[in-house]
Amino acid sequence: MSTAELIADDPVWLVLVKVVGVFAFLVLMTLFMIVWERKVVGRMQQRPGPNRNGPGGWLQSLADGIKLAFKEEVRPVLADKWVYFIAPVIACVPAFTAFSVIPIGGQVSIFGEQTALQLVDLPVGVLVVLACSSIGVYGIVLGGWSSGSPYPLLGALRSAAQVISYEIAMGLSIIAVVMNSRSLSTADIVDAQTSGWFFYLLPVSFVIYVISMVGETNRAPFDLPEAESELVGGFHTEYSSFKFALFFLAEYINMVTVSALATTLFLGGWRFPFVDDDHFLNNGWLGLVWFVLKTLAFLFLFIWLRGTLPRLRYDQFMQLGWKVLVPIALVWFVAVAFARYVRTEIEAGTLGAPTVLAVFGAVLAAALLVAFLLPDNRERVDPDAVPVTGGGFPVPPLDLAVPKPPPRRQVRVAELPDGSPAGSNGSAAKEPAAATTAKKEASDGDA
Amino acid sequence: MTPTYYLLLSALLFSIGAVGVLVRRNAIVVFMCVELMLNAVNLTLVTFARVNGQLDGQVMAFFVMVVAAAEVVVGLAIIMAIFKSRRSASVDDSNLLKY
Amino acid sequence: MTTILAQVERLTVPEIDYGAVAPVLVILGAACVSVLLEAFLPKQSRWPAQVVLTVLALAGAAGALIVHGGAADTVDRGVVTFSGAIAVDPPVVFLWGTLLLLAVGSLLLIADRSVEPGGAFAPEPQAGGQGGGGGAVATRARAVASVMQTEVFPLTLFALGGMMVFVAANDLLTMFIALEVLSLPLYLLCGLGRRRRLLSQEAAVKYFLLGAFASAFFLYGVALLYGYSGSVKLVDIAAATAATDRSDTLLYAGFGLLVVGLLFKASVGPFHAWTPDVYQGAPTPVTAFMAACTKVAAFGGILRVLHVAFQGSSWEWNVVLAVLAGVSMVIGAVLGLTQTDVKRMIAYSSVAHAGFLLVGAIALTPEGLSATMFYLAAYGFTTIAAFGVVSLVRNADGEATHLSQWAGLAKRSPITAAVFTLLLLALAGIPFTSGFIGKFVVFAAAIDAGMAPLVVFALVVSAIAAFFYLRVIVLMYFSEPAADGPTVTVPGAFTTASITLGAVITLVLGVWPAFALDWAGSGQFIF
Amino acid sequence: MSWTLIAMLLLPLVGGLVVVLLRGDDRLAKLAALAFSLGELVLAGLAWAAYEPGGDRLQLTSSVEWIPNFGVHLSFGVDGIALVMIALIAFLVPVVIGGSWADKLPEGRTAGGFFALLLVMEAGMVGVFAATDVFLFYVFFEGVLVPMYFLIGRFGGANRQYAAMKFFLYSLLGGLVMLASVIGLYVTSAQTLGKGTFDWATLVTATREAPLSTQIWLFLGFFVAFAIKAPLVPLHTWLPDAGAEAPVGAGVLLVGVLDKIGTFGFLRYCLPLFPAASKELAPLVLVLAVVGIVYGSLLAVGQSDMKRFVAYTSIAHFGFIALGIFAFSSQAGAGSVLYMVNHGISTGMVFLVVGMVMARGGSRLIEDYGGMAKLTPVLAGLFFIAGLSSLALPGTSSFVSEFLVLIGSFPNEPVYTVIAALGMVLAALYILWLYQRIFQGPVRGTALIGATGGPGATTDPERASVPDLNKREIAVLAPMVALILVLGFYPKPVLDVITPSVGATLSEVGVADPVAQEGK
Amino acid sequence: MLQPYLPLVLMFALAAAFALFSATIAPYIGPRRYNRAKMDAYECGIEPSPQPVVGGGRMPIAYYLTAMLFILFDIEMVFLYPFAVSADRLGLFGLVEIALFVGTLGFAYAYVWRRGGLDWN
Repeated sequence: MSTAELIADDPVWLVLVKVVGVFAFLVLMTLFMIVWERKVVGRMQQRPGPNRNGPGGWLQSLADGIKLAFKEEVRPVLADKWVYFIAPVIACVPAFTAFSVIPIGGQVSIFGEQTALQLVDLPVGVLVVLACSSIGVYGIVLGGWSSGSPYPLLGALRSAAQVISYEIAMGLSIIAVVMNSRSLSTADIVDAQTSGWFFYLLPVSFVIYVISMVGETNRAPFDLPEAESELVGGFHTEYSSFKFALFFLAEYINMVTVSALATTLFLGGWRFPFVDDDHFLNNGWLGLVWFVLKTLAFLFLFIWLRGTLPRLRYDQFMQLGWKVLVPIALVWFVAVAFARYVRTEIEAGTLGAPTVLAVFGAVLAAALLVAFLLPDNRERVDPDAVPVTGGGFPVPPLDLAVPKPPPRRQVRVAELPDGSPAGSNGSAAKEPAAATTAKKEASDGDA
Repeated sequence: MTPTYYLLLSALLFSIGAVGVLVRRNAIVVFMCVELMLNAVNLTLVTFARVNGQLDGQVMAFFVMVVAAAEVVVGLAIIMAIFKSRRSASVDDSNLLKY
Repeated sequence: MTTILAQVERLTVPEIDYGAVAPVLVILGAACVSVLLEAFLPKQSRWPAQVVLTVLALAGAAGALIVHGGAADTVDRGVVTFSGAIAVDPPVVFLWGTLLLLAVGSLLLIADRSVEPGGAFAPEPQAGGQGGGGGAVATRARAVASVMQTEVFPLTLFALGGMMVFVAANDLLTMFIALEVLSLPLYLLCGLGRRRRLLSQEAAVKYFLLGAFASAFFLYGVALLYGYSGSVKLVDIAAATAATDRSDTLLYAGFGLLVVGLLFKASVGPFHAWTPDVYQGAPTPVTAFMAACTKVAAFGGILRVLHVAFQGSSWEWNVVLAVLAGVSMVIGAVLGLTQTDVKRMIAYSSVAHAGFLLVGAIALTPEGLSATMFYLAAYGFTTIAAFGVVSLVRNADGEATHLSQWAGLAKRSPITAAVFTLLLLALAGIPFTSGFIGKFVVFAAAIDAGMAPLVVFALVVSAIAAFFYLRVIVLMYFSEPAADGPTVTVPGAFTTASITLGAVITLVLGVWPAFALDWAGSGQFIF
Repeated sequence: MSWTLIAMLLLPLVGGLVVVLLRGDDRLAKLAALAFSLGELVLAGLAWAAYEPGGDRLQLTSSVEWIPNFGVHLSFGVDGIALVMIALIAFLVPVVIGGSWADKLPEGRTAGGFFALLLVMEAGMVGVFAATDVFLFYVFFEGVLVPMYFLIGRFGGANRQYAAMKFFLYSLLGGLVMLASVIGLYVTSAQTLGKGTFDWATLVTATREAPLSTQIWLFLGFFVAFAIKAPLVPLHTWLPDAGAEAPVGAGVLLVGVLDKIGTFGFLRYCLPLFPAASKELAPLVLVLAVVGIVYGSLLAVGQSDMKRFVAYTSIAHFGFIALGIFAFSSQAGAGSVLYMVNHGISTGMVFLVVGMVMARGGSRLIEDYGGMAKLTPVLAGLFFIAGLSSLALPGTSSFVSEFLVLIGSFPNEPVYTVIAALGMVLAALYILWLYQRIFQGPVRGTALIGATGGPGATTDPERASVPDLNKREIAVLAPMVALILVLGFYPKPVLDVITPSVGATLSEVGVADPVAQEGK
Repeated sequence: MLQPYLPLVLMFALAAAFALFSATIAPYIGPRRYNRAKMDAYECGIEPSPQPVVGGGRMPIAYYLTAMLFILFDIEMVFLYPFAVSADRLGLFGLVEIALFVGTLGFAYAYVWRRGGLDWN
């Protein structure tokens, strides 16, 4: 009985239980992650980290969360009201939804009902995760855009560019997994790894996935969207109170999700290594434990990276994504496809002209390599780079008579209430700065 | 779950897109309306594929998506170019070619 | 799930007749190589390399076409390949040949760097500078000095490839893809003008938005027809129209939307709104390419769709299309009268011609097919040469397209004026030019198909349309040249060759059309 | 396979090319043009000699396949009617070239271009008359517009652009309507014969079986084109403009030959191809013809512009020709054809002398002249002869033809004939009055006084600035006078050629000899 | 037919309800002590420079380029996934086709790369 069929029988109450369970799991993981991160990073920096609230300081993040909820909400006057309101929701909802397809355990019995520890098993499970992460980008972009402030806008753009760039590499790396498991269903992928985990069968895919999952979640060393030194707080600079918390939640849930997906795709999901399916270690509820452990390992990787690596410069970051990860992923994909074909043919004993195919593959790989690698060598000497990447802002030509925009398009300037500008300046600007710093402290445990 | 509803929805979306193209003045919004029309078509295709019990319609939807993407790329490039030149994306401002 | 997998299990490798589709493969392959040349060659050597590649590609495609077109099975019936998606039959061979020849003509114009120093296209953006600054002094100075953007070559080749697939597409999905493949590069090409950047870009935006709008209509039509017949293959749709138990609403709605999309591409009025703007704004070589090749491709598609898929239901719709043809002629002729810009005038003329072509296309007879194709070829060459001439008449700001600037041109440059006169007479349909024979064969087919009133109407309209061609002749020959009038640039070898090609074919098809008529009439669509 | 007609077609074309290449040297170009036109005249003589009156319906035939897809042939041949028209062209062109030898052309135009266009037009007109393939006929019919268009537009008077455009559009419109009929003819033949053809002789047998309604529609298509060309009354308005603005030489060819294509077309195409429709619609044509006669004459009386005057007289004359054709009698038919020839000569001559008057006075307005006979007696005399011929005085050639038309028409159409006879009276009025106004009485009018230096200064030595005809001009007019007189007294050679063809045409219509029937 | 998606929808609903609820109540449970400076856009403590209305602001073009590239590659993946699922059944034909597909994309990729489309300066 396949996982999908198991789950399909679920009565509604069981579905509701699972939904609430997953929801609670994610929220708990978030709360845990925040404290854990601060503690681990603290250790790495030879300081204790949070240790006051609750036993061992483990309730620190809960306290922070409650505090956030009761803070004053400030919405800038220039913000686009509705988009500003909906952006954190858009960021948050897909983050929860994406996790639904992750198999977190094997077949179990809940109140007598045989089911699998997975909310839903879809034939397109992996695509659901990718789709949700794509939709999540809207939350970021809209949040930055609607704030009506330059820093969030830039942060949002950076963030979006980053997420979509690394999504390509991530998607390409997953394809090899899909090819080996012949299914997009997450449960099927886990099942396909009973004979061997994909992280060593498909090492290149694994590495690319891990790198791009860090990029995808805007985490250090790829946390450019919120680079404090450049962009204050990034896309959520103008957010406060609960809305800020939602963004924050979304980010951490995304981390959990991509880690869980990594577990599913490459580490055999909830299965214990080296044992049969019937072994007691692969019992359904125990699978939950293995799954959480593996996921935590990935999460620890996130923290570890954050604690050790400096932030990349933006061009280095994009270069890594577009010029290294994507081409390698493409070549790897073709190579895997080729290898699988050859293997299938050999198994079937029908490989007619192996030499021809080998040559074909070699030529193809060589051509692709040339196509991808050659340009870089001459990059510096090429004088005619497309200038759009240069100045950044479009600059009108010197003598261009710009057509007068129609009246309703007239640019509205921030309308500040009248007052003596000089007098209000100092005190006025101080407060938001302080507020943001406070928010920042809440998020960065080691600040 | 009669397919009629899906067809009606897609026709509605298509009409919204078409009307949008005709009444909106911002090139990008017009363009988005076109995309809406294409996606309405996708819905139709998939519905018919379901009705006919075939895969063809779904495969076609893939192709339509590709085409839509290519259109996005080309369209944005053109709109950006004109935006760079005249700092406005309003179709109304493009009046050099009035009859 | 199981059904889907079952279908996949059944997958059989489609038979592909590489010989038959070789011309398309050559063109598309060359386009890809052309992209690589853009990527890897240093700036100075791109232009010559692209020209050589393009010439080789066209020659190769033509060679492949001749080899295949000469084969006995093509002449007799043709080949359906790519699991029925592509049909290479005698009409397609004719249209491919026409397209390739027309492409030679327009590519010569596109490649020319003598008329406008550096070519008619936007220069390479300079490092650190702003590329498309609209008419800035600095930009203009640079524009004169620098070489052109050689991306036009791959774009043109892609568009050409799309056109070739479009006329050969035997199912609507392939047709749609081909439609986009031919359109998207054209949108870009329109915006690449070196002179009058704003105008050029505006043309591109308009063309793009309206084009995308129209292709959405086309696509919705495809979807509805798919719902109607359960397939997008033309032959299946034809079979479905023969059956009686299907929803006619879907058929009519689908057909209507489909045809709107097609007519838009063919710039048949009232779907012509883009034509004058785009013709005027686009760089003239592109306009030539667009006017000639797109028309051929669009009508090639229309012919195939009407002949193959909707012949059975023709009595339902041919009155509608006949009315549209009439409307198109009237719009073209009447609005053409009021134009003051040569390019716009030719654009309206193309709208009128689209009406004439549609008359031939809805005569669903073998004669109508061959006549329409002949007309297409005739019109294409005339148009290319006409735009070639337009590109020669220049003043300090670039092309002098305002009609008043053409006054007394015969005195400044008798040969240019004479050639243009020939072309205008051909457009007007005066005997001894291809235009006359084209009109004749189309109208003969239409009368034969019982559309005599429409033909009489068309003839009256063509008399009206003749007025605005004559007006240009009057200006060139009978008016005194203005003191600060434009000069006629001495064209380089490329433009000369292109104009000569167009003019000679215009004349040859007018005097000795038999071979082309034979070729056009050598066979029927297969499916 | 006879090469005569083909040579006649090609010679002027080659001539046109040569002349255009020589246009740098005015004199050489003119000489070349004259030589080629005389060569054409010689060829016409050969053709005339080779033609056997009473022989085959079409003679001197030749045929080559042109567009096999549509059964189009390059086939040429003449019957008597076409032969005399071709001869008329061949005669008129050298005369016109001589007459235009010293024309003042608009600035920037060369005589070479003018003569080249004349020669090209000659070729086109020969083609029109010699074509025996309907498609080919149509091609020439339209093609001949182009050189005429340029002749008027480039070398014409002040309002030439308007006139050229009007001329072209009228003719083109007619031509396109005819094209519909040509195609219809083809389709009809395809339905009757199984394979479409454009061969005139075949079509004659094929279309008479067609139902009357089809015939009428096809007839109307042809008729409109020819009625515009000929010009019959409601469609005539282009002719006064074109005639007035055209340079004299082109004007002679325009009214002398080009317009005859219309009446020729009636005879060659309308009647034999659609006999039933012709008979059905004859009353319509006759009304138009008679209205044309009266209307043209009346307007001619009222004209103040000499060239428009000539154009309006032509409209009246074409009324006569059309009357003769659609009266369906052999006498009237032969008269009409003869009238076509004579009108070409006499009106051509009127045009030429008017041109000579204008060359001296520089004005087209009649009121600018007066008493010119005193200054230029020879011109006055020749003008008078031309005028008399135009009003069909007995003894001039026109008399014979007009008489034949009226005699032949009367038995069939007495009413129309009587009204038409009124036209003769009017003709006498307008011609003589014109002559009187220009040449009689004391010298007056701004054109002459301006030229002579003052009113009544007839004895002034400067009077020499209004010279009489020079040798060239006399040489140009002499053959015309001769022809007018010869044909006036001895029209038999021409009639011999014409009559059998007219008879054959009428028998194709199915009217054996109405005059004889009337006698029964 | 949509039965398998029900849990997904429920999850979505729960998350949406939670997020919407949180976002809605936020202004009401917190203190409200507004002042003018708080409502301004944040610009590091200096008086905010005049900004165009949201969305009308300038955006570096490189982002558009990235977005376009993303669209293209994302669409490419749309085709690669179905291929990947059924790669084994498609055999040599599928392999050649997908190699051609990737290769064609590679041409464009090389072009963009070579012409500096992937550079951020």
